[in-house]
Amino acid sequence: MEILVASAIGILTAAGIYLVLRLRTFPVILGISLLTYAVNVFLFASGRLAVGAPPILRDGVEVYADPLPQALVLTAIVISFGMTAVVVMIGLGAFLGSDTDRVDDPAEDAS
Amino acid sequence: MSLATDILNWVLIATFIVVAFSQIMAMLRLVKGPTVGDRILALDTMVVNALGIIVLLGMWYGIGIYFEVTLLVAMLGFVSTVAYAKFVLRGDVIE
Amino acid sequence: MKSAVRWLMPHPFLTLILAVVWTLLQNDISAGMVVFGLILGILIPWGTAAWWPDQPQDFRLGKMVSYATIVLWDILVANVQVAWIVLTRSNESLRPAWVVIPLDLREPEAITILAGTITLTPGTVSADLSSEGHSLLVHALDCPDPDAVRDEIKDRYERRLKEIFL
Amino acid sequence: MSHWIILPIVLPAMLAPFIVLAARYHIGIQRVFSVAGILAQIALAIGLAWQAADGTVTLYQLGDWAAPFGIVVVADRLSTVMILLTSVLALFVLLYAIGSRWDERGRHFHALYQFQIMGIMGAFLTGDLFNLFVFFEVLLIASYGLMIHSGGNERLRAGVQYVLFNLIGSTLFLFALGSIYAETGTLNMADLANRVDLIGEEATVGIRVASVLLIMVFAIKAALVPLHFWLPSSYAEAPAPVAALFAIMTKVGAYAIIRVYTMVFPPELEATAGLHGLWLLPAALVSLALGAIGVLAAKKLDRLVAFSVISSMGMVMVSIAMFTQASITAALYYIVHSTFAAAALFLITDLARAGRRDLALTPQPVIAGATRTAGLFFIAAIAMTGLPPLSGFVGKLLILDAGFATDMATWIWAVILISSLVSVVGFARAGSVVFWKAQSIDPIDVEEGVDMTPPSALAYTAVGGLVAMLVAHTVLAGHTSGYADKIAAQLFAPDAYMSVVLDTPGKLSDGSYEDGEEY
Amino acid sequence: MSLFLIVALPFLGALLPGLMNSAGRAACAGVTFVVTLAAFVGLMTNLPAVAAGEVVSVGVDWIPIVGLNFNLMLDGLGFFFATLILGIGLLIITYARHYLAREDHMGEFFTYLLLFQGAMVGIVLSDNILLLLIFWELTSLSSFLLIGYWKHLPEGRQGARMALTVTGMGGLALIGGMLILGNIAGSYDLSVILQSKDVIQDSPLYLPALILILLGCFTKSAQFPFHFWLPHAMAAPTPVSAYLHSATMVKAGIFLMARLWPVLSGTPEWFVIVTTAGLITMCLGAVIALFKHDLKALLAFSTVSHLGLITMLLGTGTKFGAWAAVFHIFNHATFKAALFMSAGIVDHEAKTRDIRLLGGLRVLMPITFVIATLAALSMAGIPFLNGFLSKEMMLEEANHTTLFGMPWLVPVLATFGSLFSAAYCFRLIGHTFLGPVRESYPAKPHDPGFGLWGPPAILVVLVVAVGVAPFLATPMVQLVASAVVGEAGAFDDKYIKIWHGLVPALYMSIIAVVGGLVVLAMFKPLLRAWDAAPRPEAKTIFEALISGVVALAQGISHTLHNGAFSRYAAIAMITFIAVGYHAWQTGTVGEASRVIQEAGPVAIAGWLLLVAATIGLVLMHRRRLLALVLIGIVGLMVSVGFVYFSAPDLAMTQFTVEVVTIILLLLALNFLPKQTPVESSLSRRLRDGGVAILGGVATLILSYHYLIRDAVTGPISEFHLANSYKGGGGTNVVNVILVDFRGFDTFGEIIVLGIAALLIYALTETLLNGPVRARLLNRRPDQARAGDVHPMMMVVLTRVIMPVVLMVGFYIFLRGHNEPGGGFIAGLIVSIAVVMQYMASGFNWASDRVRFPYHGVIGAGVLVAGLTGIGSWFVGKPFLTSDFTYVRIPPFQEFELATAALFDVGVFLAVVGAVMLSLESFSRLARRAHDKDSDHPMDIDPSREDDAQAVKGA
Amino acid sequence: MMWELIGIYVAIISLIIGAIFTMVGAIGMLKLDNPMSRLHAPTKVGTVGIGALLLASMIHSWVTADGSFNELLIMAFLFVTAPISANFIAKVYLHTNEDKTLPKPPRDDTWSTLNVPAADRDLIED
Ligand code: NA
Ligand code: NA
Repeated sequence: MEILVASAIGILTAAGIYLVLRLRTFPVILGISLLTYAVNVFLFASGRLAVGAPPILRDGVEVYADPLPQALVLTAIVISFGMTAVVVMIGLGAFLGSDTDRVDDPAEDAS
Repeated sequence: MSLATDILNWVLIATFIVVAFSQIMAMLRLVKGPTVGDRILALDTMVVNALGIIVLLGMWYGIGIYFEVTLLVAMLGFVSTVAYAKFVLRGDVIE
Repeated sequence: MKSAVRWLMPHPFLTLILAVVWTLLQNDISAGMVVFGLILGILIPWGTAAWWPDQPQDFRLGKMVSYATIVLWDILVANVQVAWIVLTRSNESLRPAWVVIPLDLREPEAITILAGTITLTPGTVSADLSSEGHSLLVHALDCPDPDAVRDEIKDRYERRLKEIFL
Repeated sequence: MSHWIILPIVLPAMLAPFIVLAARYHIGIQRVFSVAGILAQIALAIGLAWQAADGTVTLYQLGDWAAPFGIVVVADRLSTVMILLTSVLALFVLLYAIGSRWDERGRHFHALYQFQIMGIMGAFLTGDLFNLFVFFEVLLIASYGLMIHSGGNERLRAGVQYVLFNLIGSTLFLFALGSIYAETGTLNMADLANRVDLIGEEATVGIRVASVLLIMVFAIKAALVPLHFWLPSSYAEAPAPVAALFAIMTKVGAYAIIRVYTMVFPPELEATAGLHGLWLLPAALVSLALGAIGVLAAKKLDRLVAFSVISSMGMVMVSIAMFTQASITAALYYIVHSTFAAAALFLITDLARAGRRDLALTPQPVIAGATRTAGLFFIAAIAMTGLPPLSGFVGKLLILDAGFATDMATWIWAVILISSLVSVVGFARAGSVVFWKAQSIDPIDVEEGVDMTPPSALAYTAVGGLVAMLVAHTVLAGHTSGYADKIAAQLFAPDAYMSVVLDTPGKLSDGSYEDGEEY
Repeated sequence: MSLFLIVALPFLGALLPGLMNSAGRAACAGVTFVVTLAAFVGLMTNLPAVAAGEVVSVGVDWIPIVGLNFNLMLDGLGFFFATLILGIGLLIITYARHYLAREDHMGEFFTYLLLFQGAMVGIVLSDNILLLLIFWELTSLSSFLLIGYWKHLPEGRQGARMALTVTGMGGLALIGGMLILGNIAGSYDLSVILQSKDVIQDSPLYLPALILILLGCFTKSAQFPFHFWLPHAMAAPTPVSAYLHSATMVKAGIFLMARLWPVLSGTPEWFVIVTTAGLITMCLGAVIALFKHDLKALLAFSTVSHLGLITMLLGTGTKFGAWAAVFHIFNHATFKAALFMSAGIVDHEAKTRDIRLLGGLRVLMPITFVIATLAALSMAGIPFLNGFLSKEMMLEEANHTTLFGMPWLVPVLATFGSLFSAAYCFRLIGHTFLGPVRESYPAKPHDPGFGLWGPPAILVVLVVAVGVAPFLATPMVQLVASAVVGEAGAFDDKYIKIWHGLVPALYMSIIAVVGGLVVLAMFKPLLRAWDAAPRPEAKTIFEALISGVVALAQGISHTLHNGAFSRYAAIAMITFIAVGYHAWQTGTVGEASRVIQEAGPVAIAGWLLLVAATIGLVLMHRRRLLALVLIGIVGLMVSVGFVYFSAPDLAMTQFTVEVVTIILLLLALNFLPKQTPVESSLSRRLRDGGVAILGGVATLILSYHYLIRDAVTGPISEFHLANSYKGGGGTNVVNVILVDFRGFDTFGEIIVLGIAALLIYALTETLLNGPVRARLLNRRPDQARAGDVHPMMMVVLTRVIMPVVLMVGFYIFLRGHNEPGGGFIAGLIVSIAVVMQYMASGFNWASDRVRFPYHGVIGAGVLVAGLTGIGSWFVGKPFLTSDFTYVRIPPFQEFELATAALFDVGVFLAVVGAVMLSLESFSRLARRAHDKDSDHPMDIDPSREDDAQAVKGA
Repeated sequence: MMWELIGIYVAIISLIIGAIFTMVGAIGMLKLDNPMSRLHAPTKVGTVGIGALLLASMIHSWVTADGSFNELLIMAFLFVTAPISANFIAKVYLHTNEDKTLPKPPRDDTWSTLNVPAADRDLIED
């Protein structure tokens, strides 16, 4: 099981990095989203894996999944949602102003 | 009773496998397309199947608390299907 | 008095549905929960009334129940049929076809229920309305005779719906 | 229960939504509340700094939960000085934003400003690593809003890169936090410091990787080469007051490194031995050099200033990377200096924009008041490049002196001194073109659409205030550097801090709650 | 007068002329003069003490931790220099008052001049070498301002920059040298350092310190090879040249060599470096000076030459050398300042300084002629003028000096230098003042008023007085030289006299003077040879060097910072991986401590789907809609994974966030291109792929590493599990952590969301009020849009479903503390319910019926959460302390009332407000692009016809 | 005991039905060659398939624990939304494909999806 999760993190990360290195805003944002998934799962996994043991207290149940990483990931998901919305909006604003959604700045050399 | 429970467990596992297999087939359709409609359809199906998997997990672990998740998946899957479709139809999802 | 009730409960049927939903959600039929569900059932429609501006359509609840029973039965049968088609028939032997259903119904709610029914039942999917809403476009999975399908739909469902929605 | 410590965070957090709610359409009211809020911040910061001055470490347990189970904020010498620095900077920058009417050129400037302050304050005060992440995000997202304030194509394009780069940084932060929690099972810094001691030498990779991931997160903030690429365009394109406020943001990274790598992963910790020696100091030296090269190479005044920020952060990082008490002292002194110097330069750059088509380093007509601007630029440039008599020089002396005893002394000295020279040449070239050569241009050649209104008195006052801070930091250098030394002393004896954080009882630990049902 | 005040007066006084510019030229000059005079008089009050051999010192701690203290001392050397600085300063101020033109900004000039003066006085009075450094650099800065005073002149700006660059470089070297010196001696106080000769000279760091300090001195005093900046600084107004380049700034380097002479000199290193540099400078400067046609340039190179002479004398390391050096410093200051001022007068009157255009001025400007001639002859080393005396001493010293084992080398070169020195002096007199009067001067010259010729005249009086009566200077030289060598009264004061007998120095002097005349006689052919000879032009070299450095800097900086985010990101990723790898590879890997769990078929299928969707996304990312569908699948599978691994709250959050994100992305994609073009080369993609795979492998290994091991000790969440119910009143531990244990994180989190929404709103406003607006209005869809915008079936369904979804949201909210759910998820659900309505009936129709402004909802949310936290203050508890109780109101069951729930209400409101404000903002962009909006919730509604007919019928 | 046993067997049967129908939906979606035909399979069969699984879950919960009606709610939700989803996907099909076999509506001009706004008519690709 562990290797499945670890490799999923690895594959999400690799895909995320590849897309982040693209030249247009849209795929880069998708790449960031994939990286976000990867890191959320990674952070989640820092509490180790537990199947069928949600941290909802029940009488007579002793074993629970680690709730803390779950809370942290929840916070991280929310924050990255806000960030994604913002970067989409700024990217859109840049596109509407200049008619290109390239990430790289062509005018830099001139400045 | 224990026989019945055993059978139930076996059937549960078999159902898991079937639903998982259905997911993979839906995924194939999603990748294959060829029309946008097919892809949205495949996504819709996968959401519903995922819901099935969660229901099965709830049965397997005997924990009722996955209900909220299931309910949410049912609601939101619909919304996202409509959103994708509206995008293809109109470009603007909210207009 | 009636207008006060209308003001309080713009959509009584919705209130009922919400109360039922609340009970199903709570998984518990205690007095407190039902009362709470009713309170929500009144508050929520009241809060969302602006988005349902039309006066609600009167309908016959009894006929609605019998309609629902028929549809449920049709769904069960239809699904077995469709399953059979999917599993046994080859693509070549299928005869998909478009069926046009001229509508006598006028009310959006009624038309929606009809369209939904068609989608949930045997080998048919409602695909579109005509541009003024006078016809319904239906796709049939295996349909040697579109006219027959049309007549059956009109007879089996639309007629009943017309009786439900006066 | 004293709630003063939490106020620097809660006050702007409440003020900002209040501004959004109540004063959304009235810029005047927004300004009044915003300035009042910052003044209150200064008062709070002075009080807290006073309280911490004798070495007292004050703890505040959010939700009454004892560390490490709940989140704590901690006020010691370092954190209180940082919030004082932030609030003083914030006041002058805010006055400038009002005086230059930048705040009117888009929506929600003041709310975002307050949120930005909140994020920075939180980052300085928190004692919990994940909470630090949250405050990083607060300050970042507010900075995104401020950075693109008033829009414009170049600004938005730079904004996209700025946000994307920081998103990568945030992702890395979470990887680091995940690693730390996986390895140690805690998030509280003091608790973490205890737990890393438990790690045996037979299994160190986990904590080593966690440690470097974390320092790289902070290095991004601190614009350490090669993680600095986000800085030049975003600082150059940001509205001037925003860029000026950002002067403190790079310091958040420096602060975090100082905090974490003196307490949690101190140089003498065996598990993480030899991790940073290889690259941290060289990277800092390269930052210093590359920043200076950028200053010399810049073709626009705002980019020049942005590169000087990289260079000054290089100085800070060189000093931090030595990790001795003397070097941290020097770093702290320099942090205060470079914050004011960079902020002043960004604002002066904006003053220089008046009457100009752009900030390209070409002679363009100058308008009334340009002599004043030129004078301010000269002073700020002296400060930034570390020429006497201003605090930049004092800071440089402190750093050079601290570097004397290290193995890398030759490198440190050579790079610092040569970079200074390169910066001086760069600033002299730029200043002489923008302020001197411009005088050979006939003002009749002014192009259409160029705003000829001279900056307002309030704008000059704000800049003057920042310059006055630099002067004060120089004249009182004996006191400020002496206090920096005390801060460093406290940092290098973290046991007191740790015991305050970890030994203070909270809810449930003092028996105030009855035993409930068992679960 | 206190030394503090002497140093402070010029600085404080500097404010005055700048502020009183409008009071007029005379007032500016007057106040400057008074300030300088005050300082001068103050200095003189210390004369008795200094003359008595005392060292006056004062001090105050400034920056003790680095040893930088404001310590001043006044001994003979300092007194001598301070007198020169202030005394000549007084003359220069008088001269400048008359020299500067009406349009020159007088106040600014005198401000800079006083700053400079203060800095110079500071240098010579500093008892702390770090303090000295500060004043040292201040002279560079203030001279930068003075040289660039005429900002409109390109030569002024270039000269200023060159001076700043060269002296700045030296200053930085000096910083290094001084710090080393201080560290060797254990103190930065001169009084300590001057006692530490042996420690310093035995230190292995002596040589680096020496080289760095000499770099500082040589650049400042224009010694070869740093001599080239000085002539270009002549672009400054002449009073500046006269002040800086005769008496003051260029002497700072000399001063410092003299100041540190006791501890640095006497070693072979010192001797070789300093003497050689001095000799070369002396000869080179003299030769170049001869061929300069600009009077000021000639004087500038003569200054270079004489500074070389003094340097050479200090380099010999003998007491006699030091003595001669001191004497020549004084003499040079007097005649050179007089010469500069004379040159200024010529320039001022004749409007040219080109010697070739001059000649015959003897008749037109007799006073100036006398002054200049006396000063020039003194410089040439003619007896009965002070220059002769010190030059004799120099030649004498040269005779005793053996460099590189060649005893003849120094005397020959010294004579050579003197010869050319005499030559250019004669040329100056001959070609400027003698000869026939011309008709062609740019302006008709005549002697100026006393204001201009008075100051040089006073100096020439000194020149002659000392030249005729050398004993007048003896006490001064005695005093100063003692201070330099650090021993009182060690000199044979009889040496300062005109006639020493027929010593070799006399012959050398005669050779020099006669040779000078011969050279001048051969000037024309020599000039032709000079002009024909290829020689490096220092300015060209310097400028080429600087522009080369700038080009290199631009090459580096612009190549690195080329604006390519993709490369920035790649560099960052590679850095993360490399540094992480280094950390890993230098550490030790412990044993795995956890049992690896079996993976069932469902897990494997889920993994397959996730991987397939991810890889599919990478392969097909160019088709953007498809990419969005695929990322939806990735999100779905991650959510299912969270369910599988016991995290229902996470699954719900992930799933709802996913839907909202996709709607946002779809809203944005509406405007963006629907395809991503192929732009990067195959090799580039391979490179990116390589980086990606490295990163993937790194995270795989790292996460697997942690997954199969336990933390070093039990995680803190054990406490949360144990106390969630007892202390937080909830059984959903995740929720209790979010709203209670770590409620502060959540507080920050909702603020992030709120800011995101405000930002999006603000940017939308900005876009809609800017040039983008017209673009949006004229925008055309990139494909035909389908009819039926608001389909009937959707509208009808929404009417029923939306209330149900709202109720579900309410339910999820209420249960959140004990079961999966909570304010955040509920907020998202409610938002999605409203979005459904938006999608069904359109933005306008739906939002017209929304009762709350979303801004307000966000603000209220944050305020509610914050006020809940603040509420605990009133019971004396910290921010966000929760409390809960169980109540029972019939007919309801017992339920829990927790303050955490109120906090959760804040979370809920903030989330609803933020999500809705963001969506609304996105939609507004599109709304502007559209033509009209419907009054009806649905487009097609046959029942409307009935109504219409009914209306018609009625 | 008896009821529990019956309950378990009913749950088993429901599971089997659910599995079969889920499978059929997936097969149909893969196998059928016409996009409109493919729409039939999952929207209906899939719904019933998952419906059966939900039923099994509900019965199971009554047998093994306190029992719940929650599943009914989810089932209702799926049944109500499935036709709308199908309708939208059909509209997507009509909009993105030109179907020659499509009949004209008898009383109105065209089908609502094909009723492209006048401004966009020139964008229709042939
Ligand atoms: Na939360
Ligand atoms: Na559906």
